[in-house]
Amino acid sequence: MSFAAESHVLVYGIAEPLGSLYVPKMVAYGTPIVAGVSPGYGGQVVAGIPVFDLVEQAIETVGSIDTVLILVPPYEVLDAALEAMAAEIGQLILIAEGVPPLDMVQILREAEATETLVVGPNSPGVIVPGEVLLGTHPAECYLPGSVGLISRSGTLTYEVALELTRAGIGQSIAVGLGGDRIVGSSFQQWLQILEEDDRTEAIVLIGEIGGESEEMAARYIAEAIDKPVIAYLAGYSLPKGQPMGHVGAVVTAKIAGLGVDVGTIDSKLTAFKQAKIPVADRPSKLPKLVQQALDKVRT
Amino acid sequence: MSFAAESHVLVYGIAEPLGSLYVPKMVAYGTPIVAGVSPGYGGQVVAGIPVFDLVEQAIETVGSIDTVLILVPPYEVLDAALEAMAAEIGQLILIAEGVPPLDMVQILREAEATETLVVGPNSPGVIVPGEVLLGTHPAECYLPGSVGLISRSGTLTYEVALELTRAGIGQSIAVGLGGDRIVGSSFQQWLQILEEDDRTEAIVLIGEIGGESEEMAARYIAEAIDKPVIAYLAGYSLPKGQPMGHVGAVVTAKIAGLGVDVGTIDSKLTAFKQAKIPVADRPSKLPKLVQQALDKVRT
Amino acid sequence: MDLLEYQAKELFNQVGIPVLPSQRIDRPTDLKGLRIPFPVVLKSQVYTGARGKVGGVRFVENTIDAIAAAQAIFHLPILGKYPKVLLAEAKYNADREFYLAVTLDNATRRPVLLGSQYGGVDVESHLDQMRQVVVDQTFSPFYARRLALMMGLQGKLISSVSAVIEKMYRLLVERDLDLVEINPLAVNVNEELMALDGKITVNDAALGRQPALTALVAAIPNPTLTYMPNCGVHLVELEGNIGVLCSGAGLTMSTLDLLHKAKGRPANFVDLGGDYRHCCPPNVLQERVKQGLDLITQTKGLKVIMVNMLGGATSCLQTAEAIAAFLKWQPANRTIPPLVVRLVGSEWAAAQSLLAAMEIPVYESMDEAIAQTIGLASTAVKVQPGQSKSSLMLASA
Amino acid sequence: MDLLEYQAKELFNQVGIPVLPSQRIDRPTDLKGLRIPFPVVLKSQVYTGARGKVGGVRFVENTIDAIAAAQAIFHLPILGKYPKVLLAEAKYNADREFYLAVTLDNATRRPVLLGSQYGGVDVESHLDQMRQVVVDQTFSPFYARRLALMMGLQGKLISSVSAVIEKMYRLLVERDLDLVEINPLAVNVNEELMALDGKITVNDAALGRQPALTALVAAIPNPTLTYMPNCGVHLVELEGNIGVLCSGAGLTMSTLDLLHKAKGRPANFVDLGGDYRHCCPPNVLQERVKQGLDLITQTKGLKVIMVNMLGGATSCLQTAEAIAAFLKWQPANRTIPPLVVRLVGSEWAAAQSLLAAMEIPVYESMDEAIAQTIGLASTAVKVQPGQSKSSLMLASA
Repeated sequence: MSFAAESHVLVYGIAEPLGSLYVPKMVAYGTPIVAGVSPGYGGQVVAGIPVFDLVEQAIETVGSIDTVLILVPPYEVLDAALEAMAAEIGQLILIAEGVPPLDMVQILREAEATETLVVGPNSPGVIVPGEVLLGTHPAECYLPGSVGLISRSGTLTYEVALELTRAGIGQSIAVGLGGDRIVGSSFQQWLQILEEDDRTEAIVLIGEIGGESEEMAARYIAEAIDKPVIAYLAGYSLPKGQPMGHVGAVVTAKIAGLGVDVGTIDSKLTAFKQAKIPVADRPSKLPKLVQQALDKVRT
Repeated sequence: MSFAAESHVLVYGIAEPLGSLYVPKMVAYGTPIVAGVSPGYGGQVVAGIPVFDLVEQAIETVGSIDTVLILVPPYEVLDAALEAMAAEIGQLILIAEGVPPLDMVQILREAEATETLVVGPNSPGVIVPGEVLLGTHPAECYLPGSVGLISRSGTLTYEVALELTRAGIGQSIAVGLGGDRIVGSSFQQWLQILEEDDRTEAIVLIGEIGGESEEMAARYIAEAIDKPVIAYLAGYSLPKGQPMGHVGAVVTAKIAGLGVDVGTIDSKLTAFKQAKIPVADRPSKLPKLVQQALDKVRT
Repeated sequence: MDLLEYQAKELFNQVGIPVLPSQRIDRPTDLKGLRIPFPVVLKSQVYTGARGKVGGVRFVENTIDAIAAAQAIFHLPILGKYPKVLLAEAKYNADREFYLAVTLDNATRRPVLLGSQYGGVDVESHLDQMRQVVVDQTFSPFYARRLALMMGLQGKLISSVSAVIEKMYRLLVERDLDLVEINPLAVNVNEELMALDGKITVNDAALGRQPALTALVAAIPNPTLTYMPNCGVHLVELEGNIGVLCSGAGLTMSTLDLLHKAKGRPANFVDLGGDYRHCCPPNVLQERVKQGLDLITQTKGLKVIMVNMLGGATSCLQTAEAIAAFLKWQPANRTIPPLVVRLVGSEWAAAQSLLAAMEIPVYESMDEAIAQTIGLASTAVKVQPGQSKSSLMLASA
Repeated sequence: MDLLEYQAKELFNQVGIPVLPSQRIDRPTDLKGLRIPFPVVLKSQVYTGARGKVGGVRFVENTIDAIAAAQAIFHLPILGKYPKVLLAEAKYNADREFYLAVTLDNATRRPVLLGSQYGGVDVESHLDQMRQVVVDQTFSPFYARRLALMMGLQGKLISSVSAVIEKMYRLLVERDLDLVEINPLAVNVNEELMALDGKITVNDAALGRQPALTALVAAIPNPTLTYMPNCGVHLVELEGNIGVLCSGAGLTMSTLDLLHKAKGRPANFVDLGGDYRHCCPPNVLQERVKQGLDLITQTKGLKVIMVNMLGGATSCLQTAEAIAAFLKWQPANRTIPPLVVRLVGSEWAAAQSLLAAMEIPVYESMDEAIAQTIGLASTAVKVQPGQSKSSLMLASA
């Protein structure tokens, strides 16, 4: 994992609408974007960034790339991701909502074979406050500091960061894993990354109903994470089975009408309780819980 | 490479017509066949060999397997080969003629990723005279000895072995790489195997028109093979472009009518001449050339 | 999005999964032209299960009985829904019933094959008999045979059942499906197979590249569509008196939670989506805000509307302008309930001034906005009984 | 096996590769019902190239000229072959002509994409401009863009040309093809693309699982089929006086070589195949020996027939019995040339006794059998001039 200011970033789909909207913001934030790729736009310049037709062509000109941020429309994400992995790039961030899950299966088979870190899709990407913006996080919500945020959501991550920032609690890094059923990296992977990250002193895990990733994360935290973790869970008031865009385990639970109690708020709260992870019942409660954890760590 | 008598062989398709025909011959020859697989025939016994429904089920019962000999019909070879590789078996021999080349591309992508040795398809398999028969080689043509045979053909391999055997020159191993455009292992791979094989003192390479595998082999021999190599080439009298079942480079040469001189007898003879490899002009000339090479090695 | 049984069986038939001769019945008189010999089974085509227990499946022996039964089924609500069509199907003598499914596994992030020898109504009581094979690499039929063996099958059933699984898998991949389920897969005394009931869930996000599926499902409105491929604005109706307009699923859930926690009752909500929808980039957000408010205000009995917008490339002022424009264009006789607006981002002060002039309070804090909303909603308004809970949609501009 | 141009274009059209409006012409009068506006191009549909240079392609402006031109083309042999059909096609104003192909690469054992900006008749004189991309892993469109860039394309041509390459690749994989070639791919002044000529080579071994292709090619006999999916026995005609029946391609080639070396001239040959054909297991070899001899003896002017059989699960005696049976069942008035038989395997002595009784010599040594064959053939027999060299086939029993 290296999203540091000295890493080299390529934006795939720089000439797409989302590219022209977010690339200037990322550049202004100081993100080290060294190249863009948009087939057919080779030779152009977007927000001061040279554009190439192919990833390998960009590498020939600008040198090695650490991270590719993929901003293309959802049905083009598979091809862009495979192209980036064929060029031996080790970190991919997929932003688009609506990537078909079977495309993700293909991406992840290749990512596992090549040990590539994939963030997203349906994700706001990664922000290292004060240094690097790789995605859609609104800069004004963040403050440099020592709390890592890992989330399945976009806007809710901004909301949580904003509460911490207003309380004067800065963040070391924030990542949106993506709201889809099949996403590239898991809570566990990012818990491990933040556990090893020197700047991070405490971790906020932002979960939601559906799926079983919070349950698996809670077990992993109990086993492998020494830094304090505080959780917030959204969606407990939703009528059962209400699809929310973040479709989670809705399909799995529907199979044969299996009434398995996975993905409900109760199953998640129980898992966090067993792992002794404090859970905030609203975003505005997080600053206090995080501050308590930080105080404990620092003494 | 381990086709020794103590290795463990599984025959995939043991209950197919080719299986029931050749398995008794292989067993009689002493081939260490420990299991067979034919889906739906699990629990039966063919020629004294227990039959299973799945490779992994066979391994559970009889222990590890070194080689899978695949005798299923051509359109079923891909699945059987992928199943064997998923069970982490390192050597596959594909016998069937008529495996679609795009199926072979899939098999070979997986074989390269898993470092699996694939022999065939459209191949008589492998024989270690006096020890192990893995395929269709007629036992009566072979005699144990120190000459390795590598061939693109089936019947022509038998013919060459027969000439050597009649002259009292035994063979260490004989392999038919297969007559198709896309085959698993190349002359180079087998030249290297025989170069490292202690029993082999000289190598006979049996080539034919079409493709460029003989040319590549000749270059490889000049670079990397110390043991003496004698060649025989078939097909020089064929009218140009005459397809022969062994379709070789016919398609490639047809592209855009490119008149590239690859795959012709002249291009192959030139390559062997440059690599200083003696070429017999008929099978019955081989014993003399081989004996000369053996005499030279042994002095 | 779920397909109806008859649609699923059309797809089964296309890929060679055995299904019985059947005929779609749009009205009872269609049974006069029935091309299947009696006895026949009539099945209500609804998106919910358990129709058999409430009378949604009937066996009939002749045309007169069939028409009567069809009339009854057309008028029989199943979990509140009336069928738009029935399926008339031949009868089959099942000796055993298996369960088969292919879907995606969230944990391994791979397709997964599921199977049990205990299918039909027994599947839930024999969950311990359910077997699973994860398709970790490129699919090949041996994965299906592996499942067949794990299910305990023997002899020729290994090949015939795994051939059905293989077809289900190829259907899943070719049509971008979330689920292909056959329950029961009937086995007769000769060990021949027949898919007696089937369920297919389409992946909504992939519908845009599956024109044949889009055409198939266009006929019958389907409430289970969760993702709008064309980025239409989607209203979800609940039962309360607070309208909610939010940006992004996470923030929407959190807003509903906080309202609920404060004893508020949301009447409905519109999630305008996050920042990374290609079909609706941030520059059309203003239009979407108007569409969302228009949908929300069609629900009767609203006491208040809470707007909670965060992130995105749109400034607070732009969002405020969209709200102002929505209110300005209302017909004079239409009463819009009071709005509570929470905004975060640039040009906040200007947004506040604009909306203050229309007596709409603007907050930066979510908690404060919630509190104000709850205050306005506290005089309870009775919700119209029998109000439909179905979804309304507007295509995006 | 090659497809004719019009068949290739049907497949192009199915996958969305742009082709001109066209119409198949089975007889000149079909042009009266032409549905394409003039001017029109008429093209001879033959399996060989270079038809343009010899008058196989003509531009016509009206129906009268078109019928006359069609009559001329139908009567114009191209490399000895007359067309069975013509293709009438609209005209296109090409600004540039590219070359594109997708095939399999023997060396890397992967599909390979080929392309050049110098297409049409220029391709051979600009071979140094041919670019190549090996598809080493699962195909994805970026491989096609890689080729487009290597070809030196820029701007929107990168996407449009790579979209055509992608469709060619998918066609190759879905239909089990050996080659998909477009030459030329015309580019007009607006940078729009059009496949003006196309070539498709079907993989013969895979035909058995491509029923749609089998149906497509069934209409017009095709001499380029190299592999018999149904294991029919296949005769190849040459020009000489020795008939050759062998087992396996390698041994057949070697036998022909040795005859040639000894100044013998094979008239034809039948390769009965190796030991690993599933469609014709060794136990039907006897039947195939009879079929092979029957085909071989239909050629006129034969002086001798050499049978060379080695390997297989059939004993020498079984082969000898098949030969004896073939001879016994000949009509009394039919003269069969003398046979020379070379056999290796079990029951050799019994085979020799059986055939000796019919005055057929049996050898174990290939060289001896060759020498004897050459001896019998040495009195030259003139081959019938103008004798067709096309292949005869017999379906297997």
